[in-house]
Amino acid sequence: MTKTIIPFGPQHPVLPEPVHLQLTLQDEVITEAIPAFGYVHRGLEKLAEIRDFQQMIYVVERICGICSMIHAMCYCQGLEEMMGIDVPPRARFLRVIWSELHRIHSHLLWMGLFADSFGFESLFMQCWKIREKILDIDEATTGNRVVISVNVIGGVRKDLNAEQIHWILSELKDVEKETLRLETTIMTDYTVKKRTVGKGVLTRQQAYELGLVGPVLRASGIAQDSRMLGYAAFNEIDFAPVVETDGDCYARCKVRFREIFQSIDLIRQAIAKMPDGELAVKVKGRPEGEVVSRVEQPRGEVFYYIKANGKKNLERVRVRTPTFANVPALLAMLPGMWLSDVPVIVLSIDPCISCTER
Amino acid sequence: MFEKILTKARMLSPWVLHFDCGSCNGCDIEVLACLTPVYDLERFGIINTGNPMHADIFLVTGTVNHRNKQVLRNLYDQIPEPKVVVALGACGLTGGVFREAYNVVGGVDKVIPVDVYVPGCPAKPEAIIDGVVLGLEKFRQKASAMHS
Amino acid sequence: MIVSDIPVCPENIVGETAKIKVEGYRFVTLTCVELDETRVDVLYHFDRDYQMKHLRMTVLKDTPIPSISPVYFAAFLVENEIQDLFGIRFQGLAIDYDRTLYLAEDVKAAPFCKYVVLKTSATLNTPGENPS
Amino acid sequence: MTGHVLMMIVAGLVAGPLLGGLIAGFDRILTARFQSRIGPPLLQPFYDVIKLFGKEKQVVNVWQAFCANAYLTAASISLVLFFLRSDLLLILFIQAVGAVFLVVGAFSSTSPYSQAGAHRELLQILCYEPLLIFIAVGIYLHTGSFKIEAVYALKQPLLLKLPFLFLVLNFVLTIKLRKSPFDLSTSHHAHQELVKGLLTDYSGPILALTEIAHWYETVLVLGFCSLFWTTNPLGAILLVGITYFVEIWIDNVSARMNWRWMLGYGWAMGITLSLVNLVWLYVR
Amino acid sequence: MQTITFMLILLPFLGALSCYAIRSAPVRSFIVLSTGCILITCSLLLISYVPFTFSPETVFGLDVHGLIQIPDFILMFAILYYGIKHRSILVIIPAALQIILVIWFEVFMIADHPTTQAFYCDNLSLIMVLIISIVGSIICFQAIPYMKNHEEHLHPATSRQPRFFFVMLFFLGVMNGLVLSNDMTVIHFFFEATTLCSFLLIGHDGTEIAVRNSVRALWMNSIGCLAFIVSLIMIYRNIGSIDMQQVIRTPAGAGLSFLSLSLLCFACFVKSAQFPMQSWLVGAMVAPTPVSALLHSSTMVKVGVYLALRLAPAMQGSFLSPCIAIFGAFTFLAGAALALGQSNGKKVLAYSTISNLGLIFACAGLNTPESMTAAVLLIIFHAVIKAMLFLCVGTIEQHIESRDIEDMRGLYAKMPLTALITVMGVVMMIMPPFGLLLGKWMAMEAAAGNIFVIILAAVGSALTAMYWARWAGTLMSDPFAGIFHLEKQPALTWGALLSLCTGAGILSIAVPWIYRGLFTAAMNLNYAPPYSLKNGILENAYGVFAVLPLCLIAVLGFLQSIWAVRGATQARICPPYLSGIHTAEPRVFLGPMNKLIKAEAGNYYLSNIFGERKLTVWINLAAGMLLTLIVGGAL
Amino acid sequence: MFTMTPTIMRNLLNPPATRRYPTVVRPPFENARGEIVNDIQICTFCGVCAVKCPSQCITVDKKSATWTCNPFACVYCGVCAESCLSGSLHQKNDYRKPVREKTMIVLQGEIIKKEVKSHEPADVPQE
Repeated sequence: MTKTIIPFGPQHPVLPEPVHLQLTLQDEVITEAIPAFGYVHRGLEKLAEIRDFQQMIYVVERICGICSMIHAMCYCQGLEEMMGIDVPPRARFLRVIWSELHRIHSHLLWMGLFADSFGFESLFMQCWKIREKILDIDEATTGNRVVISVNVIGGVRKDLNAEQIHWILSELKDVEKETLRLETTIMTDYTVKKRTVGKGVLTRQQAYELGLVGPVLRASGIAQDSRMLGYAAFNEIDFAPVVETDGDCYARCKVRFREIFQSIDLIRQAIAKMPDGELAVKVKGRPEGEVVSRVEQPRGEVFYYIKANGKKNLERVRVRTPTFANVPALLAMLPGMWLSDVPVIVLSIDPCISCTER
Repeated sequence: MFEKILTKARMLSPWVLHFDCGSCNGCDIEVLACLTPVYDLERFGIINTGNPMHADIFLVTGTVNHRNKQVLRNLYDQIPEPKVVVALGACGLTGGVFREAYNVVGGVDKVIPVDVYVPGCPAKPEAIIDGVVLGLEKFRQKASAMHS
Repeated sequence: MIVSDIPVCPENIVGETAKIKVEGYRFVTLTCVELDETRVDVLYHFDRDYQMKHLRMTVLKDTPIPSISPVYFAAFLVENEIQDLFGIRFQGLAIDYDRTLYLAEDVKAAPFCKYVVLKTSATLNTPGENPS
Repeated sequence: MTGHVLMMIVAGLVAGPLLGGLIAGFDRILTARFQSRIGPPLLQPFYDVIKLFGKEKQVVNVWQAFCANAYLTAASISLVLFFLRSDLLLILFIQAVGAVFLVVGAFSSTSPYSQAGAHRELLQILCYEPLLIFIAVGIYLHTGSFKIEAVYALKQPLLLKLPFLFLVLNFVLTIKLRKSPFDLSTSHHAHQELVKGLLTDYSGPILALTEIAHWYETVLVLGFCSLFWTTNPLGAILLVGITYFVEIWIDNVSARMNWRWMLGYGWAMGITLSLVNLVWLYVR
Repeated sequence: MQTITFMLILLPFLGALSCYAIRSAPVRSFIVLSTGCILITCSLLLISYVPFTFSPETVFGLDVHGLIQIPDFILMFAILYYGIKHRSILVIIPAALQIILVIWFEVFMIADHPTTQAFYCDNLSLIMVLIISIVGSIICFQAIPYMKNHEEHLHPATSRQPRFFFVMLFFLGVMNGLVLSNDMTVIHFFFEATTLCSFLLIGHDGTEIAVRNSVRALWMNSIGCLAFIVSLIMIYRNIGSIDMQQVIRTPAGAGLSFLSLSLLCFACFVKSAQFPMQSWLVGAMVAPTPVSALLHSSTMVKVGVYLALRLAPAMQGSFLSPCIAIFGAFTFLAGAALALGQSNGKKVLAYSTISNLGLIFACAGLNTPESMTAAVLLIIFHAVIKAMLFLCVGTIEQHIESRDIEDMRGLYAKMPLTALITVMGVVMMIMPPFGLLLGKWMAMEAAAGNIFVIILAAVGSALTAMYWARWAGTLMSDPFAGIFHLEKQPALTWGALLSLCTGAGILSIAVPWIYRGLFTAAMNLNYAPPYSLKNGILENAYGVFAVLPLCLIAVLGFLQSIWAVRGATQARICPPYLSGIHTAEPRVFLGPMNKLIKAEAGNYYLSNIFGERKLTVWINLAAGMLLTLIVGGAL
Repeated sequence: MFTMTPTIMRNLLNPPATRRYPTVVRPPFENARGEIVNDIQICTFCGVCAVKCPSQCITVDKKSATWTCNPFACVYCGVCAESCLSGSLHQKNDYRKPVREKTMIVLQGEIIKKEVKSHEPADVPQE
């Protein structure tokens, strides 16, 4: 039989990031997919040797421009645990607010890219139009649209005043309303369902054994959400992981879509419960020891391993990002699918290659 | 006469190829944000072609590393003249915060000639628009140099 | 803080992992830390219901380690990564990138080992040329 | 007589790029407005094409130049024949020549993207070509002739007699205009799995030729549309306008499908609708 | 006139015998060349005599009919012998039955032999003669270098070329005899002779598969012959004549039974390899390519459609006619669908032949002046272009040792001229203003009144365009590598390819004149000229095809495009898009694990939908049902 | 099918969401982190900014009283401005404009005679 070998990426318009998939097709049906990485690999874990542990916050923040704040939060939490620092309550609630804002903007961004992957351009535009509101909140409160740099070890750098909180709540109301309008399209549209339902199915068993994380895992029916660990202020807020059971691209889409509303709700709760107080405590001494830190990113659980030996520079920083854990799922999902499903399936794990390769 | 129309058309229809050359996604999503309703680059006739063969302006984000430097060069070579390279963000200009990392070659200009530098981390959409507009000036010069 | 870790050695790692899998743990990742010139620590992290379990294995750099990717397929990626970055070899990988996962031909050195000379700044400044 | 023929030839040759470009510009503005954007100026397609002519000539295979020229020639001739009110089937066949040459040009590059795009285009041709023939046959069954002239001689709009075939034509139109859900082989926005599909390796002036040829084809298929209301020029314009608006609307409210769906759905719906309409005409 | 007729029939026999007797390669080449040249001259001379009919005087008290009886029996016993030799019960039964029937018919039924005109030639026959003599001879010429190469490749113990050329030349005579005869028993004899020729040539290579396929062809065609003789007997019983002209003047139903006609049609279907009897033709592709070109595309399979066209007037107005139209249209669609699923170049050609013959049958079935014109045009152009394509594939096969389309990817870089000629052939198969498409256009317009036929034909024609375009594209699929060098080929191969190519082109331009010639006094009986011809524009009440203006534009467009290509050769040559990881090597990219990987682009053969295994069963079933309807309905 | 219709129709009937950027410029947010400026008159060349900068894009030479910044390596985190002891460094709320050529910002201040309490030496990487 004839076969087609397509180099999918590193430069490819449906994958904004450089990753390569060597696809072997037969009449557009995939028989083999081999990924290749290394186009974004910078080796920034190694930078810990030449940047001190405070500067590393800004380096790990730039692992990924979409969930930058959460990377920094995870890193700071790890060091705080290692150094025995108690973060002030207000700072913990502020971290919840900003991290959930990041989740909303990330999910909206993903929703747009996902729509674009199956050629639904107006849906893409709509999602990104809504997303701009979140970016405005970010910029107004922290000074930057994307890489917001609010975390420091021991707390946060910026505060929200009453006026800003009021504005955020009203903006969120708009976002909620606008997003809700897209519900029928994302959840029920014939063409959307045709392109997503039954594509890239992962059973509960498969998803668990592949070590998947985040919405991909939750779409396969497993209620695993690292926020349940109760870091930051999540132990003081009510929520339950969003779970779907179909395990296909459609289910992943539904999980993320529902999580947008969950996040809006979490922000409202956090704002309601946020106490007054300091933003950060002063850091004394230098870190020493070994620590593991986990938080939930929009894409799933991010895992930090930090080892320090009392010097200014850390001994080892190891980051296992959610996409890194989800990549094996691609290898399980792609064979047997169609070429036109490749973008849909690849985007359904919400890949962040710069996270994966660091 | 035709020359004049051509120059005008060139200024009004710059097609863009965006290549993420190892960026953290910050600049990439800002580039994409430029295409979306709030910034709407298509007002200037800009289309994100995603294909070097059709592009006029090459938007590069991110640090160059050892694996993708050849990709960058290949793509640059595939763009037909006249063409303009716009490097975005701290990483694309110098390597930014990752300059000293072991797998980083540096800014885009280490591999291909860059015409416009857009600073920022990430570069704001307004800055990207400014950068493209600045690139167009260069584009006009290159085009007239090509004809003469 | 990592408080409890179970020491393992290359001989029993695959068996231990298989046991952990039977217990219903989810594979999280591997971490490799260089200890000194000859030894590295390889940590295996697993998770069940938000509780983590860590295995610690101290090995010599030049000894191949049995891969756990036959047990947890997902481990192939991180094992390949460690191969690239530390120069350690894993045996029995589900997909073996043969130390080309991240690094291009021109940087074949294992960059995370401190005893490898980093690129000099002179080579950094020659545009478009291979620094090797 | 000869004067009239000459005039029509010139009209066809000029109308294609002029109308086609304007329609494309209007299309882009309307699409942008649907997406809450401002969109490019109306004349943007012309700027694009002129610019492309000024680009460096760069080819992957010299046959692309041949094929692009052949595509343009065939597309323009088919429009001229339409203006001359010639034979419908003949126009369809000539239009197919252009489409096939475009595909062969894409095949001549070894990029798998271009090749896969070419295959998809062939499948698209496979999908719409029979449907177009059914429309011609429907017109024949009603007017007793394949000549467009006969349509203009009708006292009653064709739409009343061939409503289902008009739906089929809209279906074809969506494929032909490369609109979602059928923008499989290539699309105006390149964010698809095939980069730019069969246009991947066409560039510069050669790409401009294919763009102009596409305008000719757009005008031609919209011309077919206008045949369904020939009794009144206003009616024709209105019908074409509404049809085109509907096309853009469909483009904006649907995702891209795969070719399997296109073939299955297209043939099932197209052939059923055509058959109903044809049998109806036949029995009457 | 008589001399020419005899020359056309008997000269090939002489040539064949001397080829067999004189075992010297140069002499054999000379004989083949001279025979071919004389045949071509004779066939051209024949044009001025058409129409004519005559019966030669008796020889030893026997007329042609009697003369033919002896070889007829030899032939039937030969088939029986081969059936016994290959232990094929399927051959033995029809052969034996045939012998019995022929003896019964000849001895008991037509003891007092009715007077018939032995030879008859009208425009239809003339066209067939021209095709056989000119295209057939050209194919024989090309066979000279081809077979030389073929044997060098196979190394047989003794050269089988004498036998090969014996059969080839013999076959030309047989074919000429068939189309010029008027006596149906004589036609039957020649009909049978083509079967034997085909059998011998398919099995030429002597491999196991060749033998198996040749036996299959033999039994299928024997059944066809059996149907022929049965129908002959019935016709004779009905109207007491075996004169073809008399038969077709008798309207069906009035005197002539439907069953006899439908059986005759069945014989035609078998000979033209219509579904469900297509497998012999597909299997015949194991033969050396000149055989495929000569027998299985341009001439022998045309016998079926030729007879169907002959019989068409008799069927006018009867239910048989639309049935055949639908059957033909169905074959057109089914053949195209199967061709789409093939990657073997010769199989594509085989299925496309079946498909085109189906379209001609559909035209015969539609039975209007337009459709008859279409059928004639289709016969002419299909014969020329298909022969050319077969020869191209043969040439290519000897060069790249594969007949798979996938292996022909980028052939343009290796064999530029052959690839170009092949592409030209493809273009002429599917594009206006070339004759084949003109014929298709006429067929479509004629079919518009019949919903079933038009739907089948419309879908089929789209499928046709798809597989041809795919092939043409594959041939050109290569990065441009500067100036190309013409490949080396024997002069006879070039001559054959180029003459067929230019011939098809010139004939396309000459269509208005052909059309005019077709409807001089000689075109069959009831058909009035369907189109008016003005300024090279064919027009009737409901359609218009501007032949000459379009040809003019095509030529201009071609020249302009060539000029564009010349311009493009100065352009920058750029590697194809491979997501930015192409290397200096064409088509190679740097893939995972730093490996160099060749980007491949296999064609879509859609084997899940159009695969041979999947479709054949259903198509055969449907065709079988249609056929039962035709034959059964006649009972 | 067609479920997106209400949304796109609303878009069509309402004015577009586009900010007409070059013609209409939205005022930047108050505390947006933009371009770095150093009021060299006040600068004490203490070098804190150079030490703290995660991107290591600032070099301070106390002897010659030069403050050098590579604005193209700056990541606009604002750490330098926050940690500036003298208050000479601050961030504008507008972004840095694109340029054709890369140039370093080199600011020459007055050489201060008085010894300032020395800080840790700048951790300059191998480069």
